[in-house]
Amino acid sequence: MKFSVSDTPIDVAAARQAVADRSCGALVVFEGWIRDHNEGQEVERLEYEVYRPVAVKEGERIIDEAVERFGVSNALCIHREGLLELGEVAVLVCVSSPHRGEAFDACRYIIDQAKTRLPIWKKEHYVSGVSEWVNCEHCAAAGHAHGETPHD
Amino acid sequence: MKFSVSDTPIDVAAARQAVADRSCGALVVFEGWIRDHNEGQEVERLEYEVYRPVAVKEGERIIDEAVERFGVSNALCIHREGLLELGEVAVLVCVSSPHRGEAFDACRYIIDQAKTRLPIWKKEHYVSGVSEWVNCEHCAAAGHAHGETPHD
Amino acid sequence: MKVRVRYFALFREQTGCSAEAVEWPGGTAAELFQQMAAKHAGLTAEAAALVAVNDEMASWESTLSDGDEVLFFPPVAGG
Amino acid sequence: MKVRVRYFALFREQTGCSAEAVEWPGGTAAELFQQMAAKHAGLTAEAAALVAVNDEMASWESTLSDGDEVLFFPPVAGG
Repeated sequence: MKFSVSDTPIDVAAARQAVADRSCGALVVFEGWIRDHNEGQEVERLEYEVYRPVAVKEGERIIDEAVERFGVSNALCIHREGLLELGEVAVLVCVSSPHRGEAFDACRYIIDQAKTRLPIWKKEHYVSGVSEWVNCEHCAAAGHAHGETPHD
Repeated sequence: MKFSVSDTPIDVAAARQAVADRSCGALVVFEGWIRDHNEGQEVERLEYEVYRPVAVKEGERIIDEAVERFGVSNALCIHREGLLELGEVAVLVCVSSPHRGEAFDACRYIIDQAKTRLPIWKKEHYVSGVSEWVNCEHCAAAGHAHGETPHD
Repeated sequence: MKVRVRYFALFREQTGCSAEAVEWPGGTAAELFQQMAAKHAGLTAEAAALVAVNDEMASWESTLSDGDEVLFFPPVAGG
Repeated sequence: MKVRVRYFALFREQTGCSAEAVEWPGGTAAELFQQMAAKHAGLTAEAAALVAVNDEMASWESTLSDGDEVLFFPPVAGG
């Protein structure tokens, strides 16, 4: 399974090992962490809702696209679901390849696409006691066409 | 020490931990591994010679440049020295940042610059018994001006 | 025709409902959303919302068939 | 004037020497390299070679001073 959803902490070392390959000279890893703030509010914890049937299918498709487009050897992505604490890994992408250029490009492609195409939502719970579904930063502006400019 | 040279195996998990930061939402890691082949020859092991006084000074400079240019929060780079076996980590770059774009750019900048500016040389020992100092791939072509097009 | 509609995250909270059966004359996914927005006062269209039909991502312009399960996804925010 | 010259990796193997003291009339780092290449038959100039003076990266066009330690780096290949 190249794309998976996990309701327990992501084992980064195991994932890295899973893409290790003696024909590869490069590994690029991206980790998305739970930050202690977002748009001026202090975050206490975060909750991810994932609609697995579509997320997994579309996640696998994104990885296949990256492998085909950039010619990397191995790629995987794991996304968390449920309640996460500060500092936890929310999403992990690992890509290995003979050379580094493709590995960087493929890793970035996968996380950019994952953020705009997968049915995953986050609800931030603030220190103030309030909680809120988070739209991507740029969507707040009315009429923003999603997917044109991937962003955090 | 943001840049360091190690004559023992690189502890990837510890390095990752060293750049962890609750104000950061993104970590990008690059690992360079010893491949089992290079330009058609089967590699058995590899030896890095490092001139530490200049490598460390210039390595720190590269990291400072990356932090200033891309505005990332934390960055480090560790390079191995001495004899390495297949599959070992030869070089590690870790960059953390509030958002992912800068982290990707800074990580790539650091490894690109490290490969062209640091006094580090590798000698490959082939299965055939022969060993050879390795020039970067593109330098073989006479007159190649180094540093213009960073590459693996 | 009959379709099944499912709401996720913000849309579920806006409608107060996670799934419902809908009887309607037929049309596109966008038209169905408009009809549901007329029914549920809180449900508001978002430029970045996505739609899936029978667990496959779909276009808002795709025409629905009898028996389809239509998933309304508010703007996604993974990672 | 007197300078100290150090050779690394391939250059050390080409000259069979890791360091030597050199007495010469003075000039640029590039000129010193040419003189050393004339002395050591095996030492060949490489477009991608680098030079450092007193442990700081330098330009091939920099003028050397008496007592400098000049480091000749063959094309680097880290990572």
